[in-house]
Amino acid sequence: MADAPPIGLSRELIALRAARELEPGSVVNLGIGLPTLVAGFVDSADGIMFQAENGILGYAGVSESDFDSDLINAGGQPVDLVPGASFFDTAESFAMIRGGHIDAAVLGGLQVSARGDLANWYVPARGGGSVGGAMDLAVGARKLIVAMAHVTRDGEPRIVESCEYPLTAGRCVDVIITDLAVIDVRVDGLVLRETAPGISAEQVARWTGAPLQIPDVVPEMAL
Amino acid sequence: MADAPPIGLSRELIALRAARELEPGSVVNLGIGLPTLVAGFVDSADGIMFQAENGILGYAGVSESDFDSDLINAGGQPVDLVPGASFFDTAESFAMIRGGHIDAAVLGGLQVSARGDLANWYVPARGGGSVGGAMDLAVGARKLIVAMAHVTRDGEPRIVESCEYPLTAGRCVDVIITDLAVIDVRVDGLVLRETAPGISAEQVARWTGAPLQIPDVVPEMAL
Amino acid sequence: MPAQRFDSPDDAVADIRDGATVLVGGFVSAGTPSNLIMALKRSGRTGLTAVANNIGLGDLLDELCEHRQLDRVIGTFAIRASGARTSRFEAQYRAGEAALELVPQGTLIERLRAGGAGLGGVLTKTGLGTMMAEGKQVLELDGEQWLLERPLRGDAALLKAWRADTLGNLQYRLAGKNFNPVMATAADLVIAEVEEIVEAGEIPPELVGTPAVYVDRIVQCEPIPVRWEG
Amino acid sequence: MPAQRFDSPDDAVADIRDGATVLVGGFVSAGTPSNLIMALKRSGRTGLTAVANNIGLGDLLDELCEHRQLDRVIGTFAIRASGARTSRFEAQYRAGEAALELVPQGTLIERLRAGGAGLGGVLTKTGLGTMMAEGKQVLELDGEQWLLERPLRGDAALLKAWRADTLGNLQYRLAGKNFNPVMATAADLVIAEVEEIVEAGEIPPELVGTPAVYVDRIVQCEPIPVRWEG
Repeated sequence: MADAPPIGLSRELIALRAARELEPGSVVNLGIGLPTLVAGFVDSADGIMFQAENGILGYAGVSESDFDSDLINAGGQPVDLVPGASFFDTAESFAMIRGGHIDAAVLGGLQVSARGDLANWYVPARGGGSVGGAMDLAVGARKLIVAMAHVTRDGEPRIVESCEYPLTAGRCVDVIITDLAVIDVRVDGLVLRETAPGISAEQVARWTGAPLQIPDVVPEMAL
Repeated sequence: MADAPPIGLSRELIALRAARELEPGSVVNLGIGLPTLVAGFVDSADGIMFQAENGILGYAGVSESDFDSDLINAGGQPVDLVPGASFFDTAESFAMIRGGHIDAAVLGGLQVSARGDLANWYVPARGGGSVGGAMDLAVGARKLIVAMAHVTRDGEPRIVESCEYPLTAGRCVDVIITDLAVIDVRVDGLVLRETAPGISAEQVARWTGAPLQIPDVVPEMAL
Repeated sequence: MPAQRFDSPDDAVADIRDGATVLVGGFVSAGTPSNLIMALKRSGRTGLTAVANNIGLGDLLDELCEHRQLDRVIGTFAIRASGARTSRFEAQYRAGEAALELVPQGTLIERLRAGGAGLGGVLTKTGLGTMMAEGKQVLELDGEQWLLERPLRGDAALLKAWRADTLGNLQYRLAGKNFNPVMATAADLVIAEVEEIVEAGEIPPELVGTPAVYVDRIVQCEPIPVRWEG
Repeated sequence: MPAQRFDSPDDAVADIRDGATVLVGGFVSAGTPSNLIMALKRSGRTGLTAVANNIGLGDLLDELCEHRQLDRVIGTFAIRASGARTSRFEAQYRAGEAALELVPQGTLIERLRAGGAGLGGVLTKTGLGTMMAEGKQVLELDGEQWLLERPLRGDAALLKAWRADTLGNLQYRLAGKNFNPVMATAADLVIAEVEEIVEAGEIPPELVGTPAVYVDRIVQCEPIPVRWEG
């Protein structure tokens, strides 16, 4: 792979596109890192309730005001609340997550396989790992959206036939949103749904490490 | 058994004697029926906290004031609260009970065996049964006090070699308090600790359906 | 989704089907959804399984037996050992017209919690060596025995809270929580009767007993007073 | 028994022994018992196992690594994939001087809950088919697979709440609950640092987050501000 991957969406625009994927009125958990940005791109009129696994239902996004050490999201960032928010302990929070009460989760990814396996918690070269609530969310969220860069810094595809990195959970991903494309994970494999502005379906396929079904018409993302 | 059992303590005095068995500052659950009366006989200076499995820690006893349908003990009776009371749901309540956080429970009994098995929830002749929290309390309370009449209405011993009625739990009873006696359940069997006023150790043994160790000196209950 | 607000308890329970398993919150008089129970009675649905702490202890659940709507009760208090004040349910149970699955109270709530929290079961010492263990799997782990109890869920849950906000957050008062918060997690359709509906934000976040995510329908009702007379 | 009131966090943790397993409440900056952690550091105890959501994320738990007091951490966040801002713990982990048992957050809290609630284990789908399932029992029940996770308890628990009353009831503020209420149930000795101690009855019964029965010791401390800078 001597050629360089195309320049796609910024992290912010990936987050914006992921935000568009959320249903009005739904309850959504956002992973640490890029997914956290999603909260900044939802329309408050849509009534989306963000859940933080440390015990909040109904935070509005990262707070611009003073830091209160007791009012943070799962990434440790200060947050504001929406009217109708509630607090609870970790046991209740994960009962909510694992019991299937979260409509959607947006998580980061290291690799996603053609059948929807997710690896996002352990980099073998670094070891140890930090798992947080990722495995619980991958198993428990009704819809799992992975938001990530399409390729690694070294230009290797992150969407692969089979994950080499240790799994977070098997067959859990529903949608992959990257700087290049929106890809649905279906029972019969990966299907290209949208491309980023200026990116062709062929380019997406070129930088995807697994078979990708390309419908006759693939619209460009509306951003 | 043509002779009649002796007249022992009233229900109220059994409850009073059971109340004396409770440690100051302890957390205690009272079963339905006779055990409920125990709350009326503790000294409030002793700081005993009564737990009701429907979700109260720190009720003072049956209330004499207006009935509030949301403020009842496990027997459905209205209760008053002590300062420092708290409310919680049934899951938390039984985590407290089964996790070994209740210092003592006072339960009624149908039969208690020589090795401390308790039967108190199911009368075969009636069937069906009502178990409530009895099995959980029998397993979870650190100290289990059974307060009951020494014999049945037909004059049959309730303290037996082996329970005929279906068990609540095995090897769970620590102390039996009846209208005739206080009996400890030890690893080597039943030991008479106190007799009711006017009742002899021999009378207690006569109406007990299992071997009863009688120490040289058996004091009369101080009531 | 925000909870849907209904004007009458009858409308709120109208699509519960014959044969449904219905979780019913409350403990005797506390936190008991009496209006929803009576609406279910008026609906005429039959073949129901009720999961509730108690039946026939001053609660109105026994009303569902007047026209034999209950096929089965899963609960902790049903047939009183004393024989005092027998219930309609008891008569139907004795006639073989209604079944009873008696469950220890701590096991009942943990089975419901497992059903709502995505857990596969409960490992407890409660019931070991008793009739409750008959036919159930016992696991030996590090030399200790544990009874395996399976999760329990309902097609619908009928709850009672003090207040709801328009999103569906529920606030309980005093000992009104009991089974309600866990049952809210363990049914496909969760219906709460409340004494008052307020705007989102009026219930302080620390006082929300059931977060809105669990609640599908709310209906404001004047509470029906009930009391156990022993 | 009513909770015992201590004047200093050092006195409150003084009898935690070398080799103890210590549950540490908090989530990054929220509800984190920083004064008790620093007192444990000053105590010089070694060979400790810390059970905590995170280490080295702006919390002060990493301070226990300065003099190698931790043999082992059981937690969910420890080694950051990004490699940014490595912790003392990470260095000791890489040098083989400290062990790490990484546990999914939902599994960690349920294992602690089982330890505190007298349950024999947790049956979960989380971790099935992953490294987390290695060496663990998988149960098949009605055709579904469940990973069996075992209960977890501590010799001591260090908690942070907003207020305590003299009996030991704890009130949390905002998202300060997190791991604290469950850890309160799962240790032999439960010590809470609080910002204020009030008379029994001053915390409304509805706002008690940890009932007094669980709390052995309370100590009033000025909170140490901590923050995760990412």
